[in-house]
Amino acid sequence: MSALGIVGGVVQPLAVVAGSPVLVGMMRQVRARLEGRAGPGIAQPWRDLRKLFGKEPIAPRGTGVVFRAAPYALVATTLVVSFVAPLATVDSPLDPVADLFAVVALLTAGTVALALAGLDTGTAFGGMGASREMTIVALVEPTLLVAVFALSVPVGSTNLAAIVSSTLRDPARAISPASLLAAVALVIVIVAETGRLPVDNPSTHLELTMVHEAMVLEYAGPDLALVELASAMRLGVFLALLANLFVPWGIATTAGPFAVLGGVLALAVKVVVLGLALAVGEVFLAKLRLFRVPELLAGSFLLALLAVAASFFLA
Amino acid sequence: MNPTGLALGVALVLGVFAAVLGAATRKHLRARAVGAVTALCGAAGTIAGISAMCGTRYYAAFPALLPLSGVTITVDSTSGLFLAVTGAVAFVSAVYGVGYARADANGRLPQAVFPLFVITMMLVVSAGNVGALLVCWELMALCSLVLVLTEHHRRPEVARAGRWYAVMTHLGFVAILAGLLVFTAAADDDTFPALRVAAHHLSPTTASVVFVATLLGFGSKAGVVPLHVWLPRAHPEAPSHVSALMSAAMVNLGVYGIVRVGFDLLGGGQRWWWLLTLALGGISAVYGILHAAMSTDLKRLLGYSTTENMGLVLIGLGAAGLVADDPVVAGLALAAALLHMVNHAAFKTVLFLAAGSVQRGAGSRDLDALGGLSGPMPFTTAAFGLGALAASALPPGTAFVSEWLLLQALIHARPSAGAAAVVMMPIAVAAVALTAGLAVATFVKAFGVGFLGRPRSAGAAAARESPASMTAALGIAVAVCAVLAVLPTILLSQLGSLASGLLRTGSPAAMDGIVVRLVGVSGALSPLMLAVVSVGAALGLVAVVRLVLTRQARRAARLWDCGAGPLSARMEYTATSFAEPLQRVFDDVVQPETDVDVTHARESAYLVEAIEFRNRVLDRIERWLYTPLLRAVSVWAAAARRLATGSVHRYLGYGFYTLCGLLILLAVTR
Amino acid sequence: MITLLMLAPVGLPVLGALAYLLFGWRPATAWIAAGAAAGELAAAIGLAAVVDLSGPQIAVGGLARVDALSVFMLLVIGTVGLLATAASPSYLAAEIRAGRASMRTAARHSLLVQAFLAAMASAVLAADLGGLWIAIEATTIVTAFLVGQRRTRAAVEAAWKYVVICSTGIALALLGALLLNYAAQHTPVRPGLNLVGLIAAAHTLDPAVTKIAVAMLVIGFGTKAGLAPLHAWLPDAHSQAPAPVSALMSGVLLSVAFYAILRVKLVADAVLGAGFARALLLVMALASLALAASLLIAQRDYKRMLAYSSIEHLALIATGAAVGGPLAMAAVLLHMLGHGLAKGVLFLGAGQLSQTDGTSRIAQIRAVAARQPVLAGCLGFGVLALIGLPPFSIFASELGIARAGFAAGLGWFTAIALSLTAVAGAVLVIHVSRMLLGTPAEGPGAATASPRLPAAAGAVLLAGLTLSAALGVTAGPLTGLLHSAAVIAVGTP
Amino acid sequence: MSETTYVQLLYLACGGLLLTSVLMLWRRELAVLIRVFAVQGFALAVIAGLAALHHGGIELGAVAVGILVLRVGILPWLLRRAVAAVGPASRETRPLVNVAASLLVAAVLTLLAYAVSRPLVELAPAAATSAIPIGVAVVLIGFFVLITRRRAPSQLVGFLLMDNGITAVGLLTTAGVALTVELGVALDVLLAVLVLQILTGRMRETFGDTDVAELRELHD
Repeated sequence: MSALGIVGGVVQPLAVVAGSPVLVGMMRQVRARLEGRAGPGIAQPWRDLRKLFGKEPIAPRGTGVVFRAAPYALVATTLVVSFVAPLATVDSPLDPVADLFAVVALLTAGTVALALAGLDTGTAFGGMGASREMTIVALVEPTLLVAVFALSVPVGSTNLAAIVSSTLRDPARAISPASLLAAVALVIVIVAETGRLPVDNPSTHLELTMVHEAMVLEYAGPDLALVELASAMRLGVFLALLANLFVPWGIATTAGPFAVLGGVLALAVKVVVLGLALAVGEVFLAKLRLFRVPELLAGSFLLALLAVAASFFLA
Repeated sequence: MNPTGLALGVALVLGVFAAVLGAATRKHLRARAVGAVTALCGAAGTIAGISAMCGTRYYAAFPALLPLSGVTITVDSTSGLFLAVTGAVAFVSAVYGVGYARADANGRLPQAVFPLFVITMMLVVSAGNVGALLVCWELMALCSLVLVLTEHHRRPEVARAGRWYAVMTHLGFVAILAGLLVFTAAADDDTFPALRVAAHHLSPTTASVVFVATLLGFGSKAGVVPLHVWLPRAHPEAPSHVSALMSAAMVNLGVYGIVRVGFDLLGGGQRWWWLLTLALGGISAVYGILHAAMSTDLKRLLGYSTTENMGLVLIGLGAAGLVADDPVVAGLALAAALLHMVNHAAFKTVLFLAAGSVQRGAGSRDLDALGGLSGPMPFTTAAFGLGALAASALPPGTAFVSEWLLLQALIHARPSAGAAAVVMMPIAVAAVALTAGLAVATFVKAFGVGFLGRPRSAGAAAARESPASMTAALGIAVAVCAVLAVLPTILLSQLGSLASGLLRTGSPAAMDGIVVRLVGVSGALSPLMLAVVSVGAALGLVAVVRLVLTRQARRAARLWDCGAGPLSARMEYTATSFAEPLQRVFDDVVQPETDVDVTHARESAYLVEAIEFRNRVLDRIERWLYTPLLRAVSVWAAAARRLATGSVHRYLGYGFYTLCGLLILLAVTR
Repeated sequence: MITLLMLAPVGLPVLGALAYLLFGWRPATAWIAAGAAAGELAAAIGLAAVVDLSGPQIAVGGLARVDALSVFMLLVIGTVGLLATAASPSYLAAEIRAGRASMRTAARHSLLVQAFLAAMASAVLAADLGGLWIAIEATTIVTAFLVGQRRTRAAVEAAWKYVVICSTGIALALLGALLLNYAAQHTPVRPGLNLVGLIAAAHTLDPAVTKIAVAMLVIGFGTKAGLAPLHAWLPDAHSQAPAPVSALMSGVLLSVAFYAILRVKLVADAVLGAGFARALLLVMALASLALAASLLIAQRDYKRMLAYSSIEHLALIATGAAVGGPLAMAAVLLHMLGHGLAKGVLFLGAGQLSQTDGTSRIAQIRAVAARQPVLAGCLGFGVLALIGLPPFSIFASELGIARAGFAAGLGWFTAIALSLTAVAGAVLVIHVSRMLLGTPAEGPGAATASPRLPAAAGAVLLAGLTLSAALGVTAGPLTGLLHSAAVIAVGTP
Repeated sequence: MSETTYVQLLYLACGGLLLTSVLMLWRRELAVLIRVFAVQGFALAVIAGLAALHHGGIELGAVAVGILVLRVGILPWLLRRAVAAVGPASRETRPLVNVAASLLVAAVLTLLAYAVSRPLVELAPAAATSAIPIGVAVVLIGFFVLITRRRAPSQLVGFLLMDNGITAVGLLTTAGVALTVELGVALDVLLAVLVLQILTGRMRETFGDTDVAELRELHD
């Protein structure tokens, strides 16, 4: 456990918690502007959260422990990821946890908690959302694992820090065929996993289409705040991971204050760029029919598989 | 007699004693007596296994037993692992059986056979010669068959399942028999040491025949596709504590057989064997979990999940054999496979026992009729939930560690392992990944639909928690699962040295401390830290939210449900509807049968009176492979009946023509 | 003393037959049959001890000879004979109650069964091939009336086919024996048909003539042993005969006929080398196996099913004999005993079942386990014993045959035989499970409780199964006899 | 008796054996068949008698007498009883193979018998042994009759024809099958025929007519 790791372990969760709602706000603002609306400003998510946290917690009748624990599990898993993954600093405070497989599985665990919560409500919407979400997860998780695998084979390790440092040392690796294929696959699954267009529309509540929102319909007050915070954090973490796996430059490699500050700034820049690109893209995309989504995901699975094959054959 | 032998002997004596108790005691005492003594038997078996794993081998020969063959008992560290797992599962199932069997399986025959089933499984792994292995294998099959048939007079499916099981296991046995006897024919006698010696001068063809035959035979016991068809029928129809034993302990013996013959006796061998193993494993894993995801019968779902997990184990075994040149990675793959087998035993015990409690408490195992059990059956719900977590390869679950290890092994397979390996590894990874994803969906369905939400039937609404012996057994199994999940290191070093012993490499892929740190390749994971950090983060979060952000108490309120009227259970998603999107995705693979019957109103064809929708997911392999086979057999049988038309002239004619033919032959060849 | 011991296995049943001739069948005499069979068994055990101590014995002016092989066969006859005769009283009583038989029929039945036992015992005790032939032909004549005992159309038809086919087959064997005798005439020693003498003079026998003779003998005795091509009488006769007779025919008679083949094979191997008899037996065995397995699949009658299973088992025995060698021969002999016990139990149980249910159609019998648990248990475990599941002894013997087969380089043949056996076993299990398992039909007819299994019959079935299981666990005192008999059956190369 | 006379007579008897066999294939009337069968029995007895005279054995003489009694006397008598009970429908209706084909097959079988019996003749070339093929041919023809004749009595005749052939082979191959064996064989044959005759009666009771080809109730 190095000094850099400890610094990262403190700075990263703070940055993610503080920055993710802003990221979401910024993406909404960009969309609003591009669609010709004024937009609520980039701090609006934070204002929403504050309001929700101030409300009375509700326990809907007929729901149980699972329903109540799910938001905490969701936030906690994301927090752990932001704690261990090399987002702003290249070292991790808990190196044995900062494994790519572990990170992917942790994020999936959060989704599972939410799906179970949806089922626990016993409503038609909850079940519907959970069913759709699990269908997507069942295809996203394999793609993530295979893509991770493709990135790990050349490095010979699934440790995130090792992959990032390896790319830093050998920049050519970032544009290897395996890497590129994996990047495309990852982008698609991240879009799916974070519930963005064209897989899911976070700003709609139409029962024909909604996935994520259907699961969380029964949440209110602080619980809802946690769910909203968590989905923002997941977006942030995923984008940060994506950025650092392929474009790690700027990440802090020493524990000096400037290096760390630079790391955080670089992270912010990379995530904002990616987020804006996503937002701009969303403006021009329509939501896919639900049953077309698997085709998209199958495509990304295939890309990831090709990436693995490439990493083996071209090694 | 050393500690291993002593413990094994005690286990056998206890098992026989329990069988006698089962046959002789009165009805109201029977379950308790058999359960208690069998549990002790299982505990003794576990002790024997642990002792053997720690290096105390045991050997004994009984030439007078089994005419014409003799029986040799050898307990080495490989046997020890399987012995320990079997004993532990038996212990838990027996404790559970005290409460469970009293109601559902308290006949003399099932109660007497249950302990015998346990000891025959122990004997299979302790056999030291081919004769003993075969006899114990068949005894085990016989015992399990009798147990599967326990409830044959209640449901017709039981007899059907029993038939499938009997036929498949019999054919599988013949494959094993043929394979091992071909092997024995090349050796001085049929003991394992003699076979190991013989393996060196076996011709490649003979060795391949031996391996493939035994792979098929043992694979069918492990439920490997396409020989799995009996498993999702037989495992669910057995009483649940027997299902647990079958699914958590008996299937392992298929793995045992492959390990014993492939690695130990044949000493590795040709690459394509392991390629075949890996391919079978991959297909089994994906096919099994896909069908599990579509199943609505809880126990059938678990049965298919067994096929899936055995597939994962086989992937590990295949990878180990494939990269045998690289001792570190091969050892890692083998250790991963064995760890996954142990883990599977642990969580499948939990899941089957919990399913048994559900069946007993709610009167059904159909997920579409369950739900809302977390209130009336809190212990069972918690146990199943933890079991489902363990099964779905999510941290901090049990299977996560072993699948992580398996993926590590696949990642570190060097391209130097050959073109086949290079092609197979990505496919294997894809299979493992797909399996992991589908497993998540499957167990969310099983737990979320089966236990959460509201009850979907009167039985589920009136569910009651199981008696103490059953919940205690569940508790023990869950505890074992938890220990395996966070502290796999206590087992892994043993498995590592076991694997290196089997591969004869001498460089164990050892693990250290609380962190699983791979030796020889880069890779580390600490399930314990992961669990602690996650739980810590969650608790910290709760503290922050409840103490800092909102300090008000929770208020109970009506479910909003978008403002809809009062909820009824019919509005809930069922297991079928939950799996429907996935079913659509894998439409081409599973080919569900759906038919819709629309009844129109008499007055007008535009008014619909009723719509009936049926959706069945049939086993495709069964339809493709077994149905034509069965049809061919019946055609053959119908044709053969023409041989026995009843005409005495024809019958005599057979003799006349044969005689003439033979005489001509003799005249010509003289 | 030895003469007495050797006469006892033949003499006691003859005395029993006389008793039935004089006193008829009634409750007081019902158990004479079992007594005679028990005496026969005891004599066999005595002879086993004698043979073990002082080697082969000759008596009755050289007509009778006993060695380990014949003693073992005597044990088989005695054991299964005891089972069958012990189950007879209750069976006959039930037949009489049901009006299918009279006291006279019962008396004639018992008399003929005794004669049957005597004929089989004399077959294995015969010192020469001629005597062996006569004894085996005598079994046909005696059992013809037993098969046709019921005088129904089916029974008469079965008896006719039985006699015609078996007599034809056995006539071929006679031709073979005469030719062998002809060959023996033209050797310096002129051993006639004496079994030991023939082997001793083997090197001087003309191979070409011996070949023809052996072919005839094997096909001929193969007919009685239920081997293809002249096997077709077997399902008819075994399904129509009264249960105890079916048990005896299937369990012992086939083995006794095969014993004759074993003796012929000894001569053949000594004259022609192992190849000829092996090829002949293998072809016959595989043909029989394929036939039995195919016909078992669509079988509709459970007695015929058991009969085809007998063909299958004899084919397996023939495979073992073709393989040769001490292990295979010991396995063959053990298989004869194990098959006799299992098939005896099954035929007796099937007889019980057809008495209570009034049909031998598989499709018409359901849920026996729920109605008659003990009978169902015996039948179920009997079938499991038959298909070679441990702890029953057929497992050990099949394992032995298979092991010897692979070791002898006959891997492919053994593998085919094993696969066919497996198919037959699977089919048997399916058929029987349909009869035994399931829910008893609800309805007016279901209310009448099935009659209980008579205690004696139940005890016999259980005893047979227990013995079979015990033999499968350990051969115990039989080990020595089994091995010396196997050594004799292997012959001196 | 000179050697030539012996050989001539022997061959004549054997020729009679074969001729009667062929006749049995040719003729359909059961009554005629039985008469031919008796003639064949006589030929057989002649062979035995010749052997007795030639080798000078008393045992063989006894055998010849026994054959005469059994095959010319008792067996035809039994057969006649069986046929008489059948009633007027005693004429053999269409055999399964027509007569012309049957005769052709008989020729082929005789050739086969010659081919097969070569080693038997070569073992001890003599007048008697060179006639062995005829015995074998009679066995084969008998077997053929057995599989092509529908009626129970004619099947019986086929069986007896086979048996005559076997006895002929026995007489020709050897001078000294033990008398006990010979006796036992004769007794067994007699009993077999008795059994078959009784069964014929029972079949008539249960089935009415005795067309063996109609016995097809027991099948799979």
